[in-house]
Amino acid sequence: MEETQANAAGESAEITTAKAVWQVVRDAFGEAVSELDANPFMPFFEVLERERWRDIALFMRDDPVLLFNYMACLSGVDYPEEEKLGIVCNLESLGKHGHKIAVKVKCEREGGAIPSVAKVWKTAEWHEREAFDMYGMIFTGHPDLRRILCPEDWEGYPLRKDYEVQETYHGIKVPN
Amino acid sequence: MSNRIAEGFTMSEYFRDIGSSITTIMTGMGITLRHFFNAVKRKGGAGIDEDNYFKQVDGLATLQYPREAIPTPETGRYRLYCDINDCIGCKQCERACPIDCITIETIKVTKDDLGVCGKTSGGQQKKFWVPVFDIDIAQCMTCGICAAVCPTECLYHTQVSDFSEFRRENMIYHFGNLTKLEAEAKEKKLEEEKKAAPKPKPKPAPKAQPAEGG
Amino acid sequence: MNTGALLPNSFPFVMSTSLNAWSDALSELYLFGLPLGLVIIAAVPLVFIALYALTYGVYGERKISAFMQDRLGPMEVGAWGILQTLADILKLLQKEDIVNKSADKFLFVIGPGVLFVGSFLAFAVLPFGPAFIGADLNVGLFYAIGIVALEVVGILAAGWGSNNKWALYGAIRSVAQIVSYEIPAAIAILCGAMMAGTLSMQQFNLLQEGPYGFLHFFLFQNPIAWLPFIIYFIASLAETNRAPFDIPEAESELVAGYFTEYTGMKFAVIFLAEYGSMFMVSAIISIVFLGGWNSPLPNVGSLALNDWTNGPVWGAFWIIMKGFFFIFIQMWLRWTLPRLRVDQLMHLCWKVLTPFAFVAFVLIAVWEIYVK
Amino acid sequence: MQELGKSEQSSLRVTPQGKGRVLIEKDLSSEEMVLNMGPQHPSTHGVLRLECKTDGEVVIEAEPYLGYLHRCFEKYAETVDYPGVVPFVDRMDYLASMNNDLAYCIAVEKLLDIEIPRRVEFIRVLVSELNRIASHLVAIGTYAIDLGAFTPFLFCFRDREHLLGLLEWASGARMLYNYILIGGVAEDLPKGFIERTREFVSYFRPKAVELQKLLTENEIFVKRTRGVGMMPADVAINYGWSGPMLRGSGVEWDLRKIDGYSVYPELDFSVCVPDGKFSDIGDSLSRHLVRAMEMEESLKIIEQCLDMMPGEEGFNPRAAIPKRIRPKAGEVYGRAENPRGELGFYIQSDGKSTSPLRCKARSSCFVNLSAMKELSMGQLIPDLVAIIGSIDIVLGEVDR
Repeated sequence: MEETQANAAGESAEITTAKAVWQVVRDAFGEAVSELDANPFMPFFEVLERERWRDIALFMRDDPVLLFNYMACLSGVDYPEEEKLGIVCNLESLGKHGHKIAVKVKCEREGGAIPSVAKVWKTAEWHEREAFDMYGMIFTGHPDLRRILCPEDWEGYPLRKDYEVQETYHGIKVPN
Repeated sequence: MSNRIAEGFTMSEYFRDIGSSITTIMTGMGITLRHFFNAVKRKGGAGIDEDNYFKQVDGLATLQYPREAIPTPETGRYRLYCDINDCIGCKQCERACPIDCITIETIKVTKDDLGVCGKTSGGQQKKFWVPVFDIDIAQCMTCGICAAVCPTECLYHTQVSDFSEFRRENMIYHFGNLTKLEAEAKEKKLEEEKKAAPKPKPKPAPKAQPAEGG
Repeated sequence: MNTGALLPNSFPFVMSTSLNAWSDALSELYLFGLPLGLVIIAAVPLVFIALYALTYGVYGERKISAFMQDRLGPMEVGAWGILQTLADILKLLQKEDIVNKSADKFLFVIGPGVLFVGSFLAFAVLPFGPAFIGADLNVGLFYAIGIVALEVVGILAAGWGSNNKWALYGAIRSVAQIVSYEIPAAIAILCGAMMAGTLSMQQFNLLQEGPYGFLHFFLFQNPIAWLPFIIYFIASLAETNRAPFDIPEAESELVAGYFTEYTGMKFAVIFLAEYGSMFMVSAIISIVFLGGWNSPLPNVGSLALNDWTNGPVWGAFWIIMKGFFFIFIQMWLRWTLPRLRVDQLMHLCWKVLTPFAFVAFVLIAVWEIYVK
Repeated sequence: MQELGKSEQSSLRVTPQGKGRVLIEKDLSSEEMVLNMGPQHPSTHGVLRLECKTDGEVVIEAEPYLGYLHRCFEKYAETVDYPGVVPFVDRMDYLASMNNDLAYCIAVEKLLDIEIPRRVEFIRVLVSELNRIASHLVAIGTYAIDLGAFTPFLFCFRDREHLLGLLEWASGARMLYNYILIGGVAEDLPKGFIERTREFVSYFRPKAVELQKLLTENEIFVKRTRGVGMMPADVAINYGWSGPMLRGSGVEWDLRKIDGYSVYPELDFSVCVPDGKFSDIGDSLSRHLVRAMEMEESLKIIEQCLDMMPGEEGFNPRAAIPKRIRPKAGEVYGRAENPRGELGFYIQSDGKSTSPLRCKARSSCFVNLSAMKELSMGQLIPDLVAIIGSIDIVLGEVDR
């Protein structure tokens, strides 16, 4: 715990680049994105107008200053107290910039939809399928939105906090 | 690939292909033949922790398992074993186990029995009987977390790596230090002691194990 | 069968002449009006083949592969696992004989049979010695390479009859491969036939007889003979579906190829046929290019090695040893090389082996006509 | 059924021949066949299923189906405490458990903000590089077996045996180590480990050369892999490829250099990228070459670790392990270079519980495999096998 200061020097660079990145996005999209949460672990901002998420993604990928060509990770997240589901995307610019930032997009818990970025980063296709599989949010515009890890006819979305496992699956008792 | 052949396919390339095929195939065959003739030698059975491990001959590497086996190093972490004489019934291992393969039930030792119950090898007075200390070794994934949390180091992994059984029930190892009858007797004794001295008793009843386990 | 190897070197010649007389007498043995003697003589090689294919072929393959890979191989049944194959056969005999519900039952059943017959019919013309030959046809060589083509029918029947996609792939690949490789193989064999001027298998051996042993073999009689020799060897690998041409049964691609659906004894029969044809092509190559049952040892001065090591029993010994040698090379190749791809296989056949076979054919013809 | 009728109709050509006669010709045009490759197939490295549409030997499209080995890692991680997750992390990419542990521990330690003793760092790097070699040996060996060469596979496994022995000696287990813990390692290295590792390095160098001669330089192997499964660098990045896959496409990107975690910045090693002379950049052979070269780099790293490792006087491997791991509320994405690429953990902590609120594993194989559909288009079946092999998937990590 005492070593926070020692790490802070290294991490502040990350935060400053994240701030710069966020500023570029903010300038382009204004209030569509939230303030930057400049925490030392994973600086992120949230896309408030989620219909514009795909435009933001495309902008972030193609803007010569940003060039976020690499999506490291896309994780589905459940926010039961906010009654929301969301995704967290860890983006990185591979190559000359090398900066990183995380983006969050949230949608309603029941029947919520998030624009798909599978066309922007192809890697997002399977990540989004996985998020759909585990949380059940719809990714609009996804080329092939099916379950990926669970069987096609599985009931419920396993990683939601209120998930209850089904009793039987095709007559087989599901172990709890 | 086939296109590549079709496109830039010159006569010299054709013969170079044949030439390199022959030479590389010959090299490969030389290697396998060397191994073939090396098959008169067999690697010994020295364990990794022995000094001559990498000085063993470079021959056939097979060990015929039931008769010969790779020696398990001293640090080997395989079958879980509990030295129940040292167990103080703290249930830390039960809580730490990520897959809940340890089941422990304890009975508090009555005052007059403290001597009978004895001390651990480290000299600590044991305060609980442990009538049930079951390890489902079939579930155990030998991660070693339980052994790490054990305060008296009575729970540890042994080097025995092959302990298969024909019946699944045999994979549940019972380490408890009381038989069922003895356990009932001890419980009764504890009840009597409690009745005899209904003084301040903040401690939870030892039998209420499930609630505590959560 | 290779008792000849155990005989002391000093009087094999005497032994073999007496053996010759003995086998002549045997061939005239009639019991109850039946030519039993002939049957016995004809059966000896077949018994050997069955024995070889059942035990030594499979066992040898497993041991050789094991030693090349720093393993021990089978060790449990008998000393050094020598009876492992027997145990396997017993196991296969006990296995349930499963026929797919949707399989074409007729084709499925006859497939292994045709395969087996195809690969073993050729043994009829293989001379195992001056006295041991099933049928000395005047077109023996032609018959041998022709009858092997029957295997294709068996493979296709097996692959199609299984009603399994992998088996179908295997069968089609196999047919394409075998039919293609017949061409360089046949041309290469023709080179040998040109050198001999005959198609009779026994004549091949007689022509390569001589006091200088291996120097009389066609491989050393002609400066270009190594080319058809190598071409035939490579093509024979492909014809018997051995690595690196084992694409019809490529286990990492097609599971097991055309015999994916076979179990029990049918599977064993396919296996047997494979090892049978392995020996068959090895025997053909040693007859055509390496003197068949002739001893390779030359007479050196007063040491009449060649004379001592020739004769009916020695003949069987030599041809079997030569066969084993090529089988060893086949196994050696198999356990060294990766597998070719289908198009590369065809590339090798049509663009490399066939042109070279033609070149060899012309050169040998020129040599035979103008030089020799 | 309808489709069948339609295609049959279209393949019939009817030409009037006069006098009321017609000539009916049937085209040789064939239908597509759906070929189910896996989940029980020798070359799918586990339980991957590929549904291939084939036209003869040509695969028109291959659609991967996953989940046969799904073990609910992420759900499970939410129910056990932070150190308890480590054994489960082991079981994700079971061929490189040390590297998995390292990635997870890096993520949690980032959240906890603790300093790790220097010797622990060196031990971690040492064992994870040993494990990287072991993992690459499996990758190369199974790739050989996919292409029909059996012997290199067994040579690889013979050498891997020594590595497993070393790691067993250090950690106690042969495959699923649970050795790298949050804040430390389970045990100090046993006495003699450093010398034995040195001996291993000198033992392994000639073996790697032999393997290279037997397999990598073999013309048939080169012919089978060169130009097969081409992946241009920009598409590879877009697909999120990482590790040897991305480097095989010519992108010099290695988390050990980029992130510089642990003591990697102090070590001298190079990022292996094929030079394009022996292989076409981006093909299966390049990916294989990267793995082969990385083994050599790992040996270098191991040697340096052995040289630079601080002494063991008064060293307690568990000194920095917090008594009770309960990170502050927050989220973190920690990652490390796995033998198969970037293994990342997105961990969310609510600050109250001792188990993570969300623990997502960004598995490298999962991401690398997602390009399978594109890679497989128009390839021959044998090439498909070569491509799957070059991706080097571990289904335990794909399905988690």
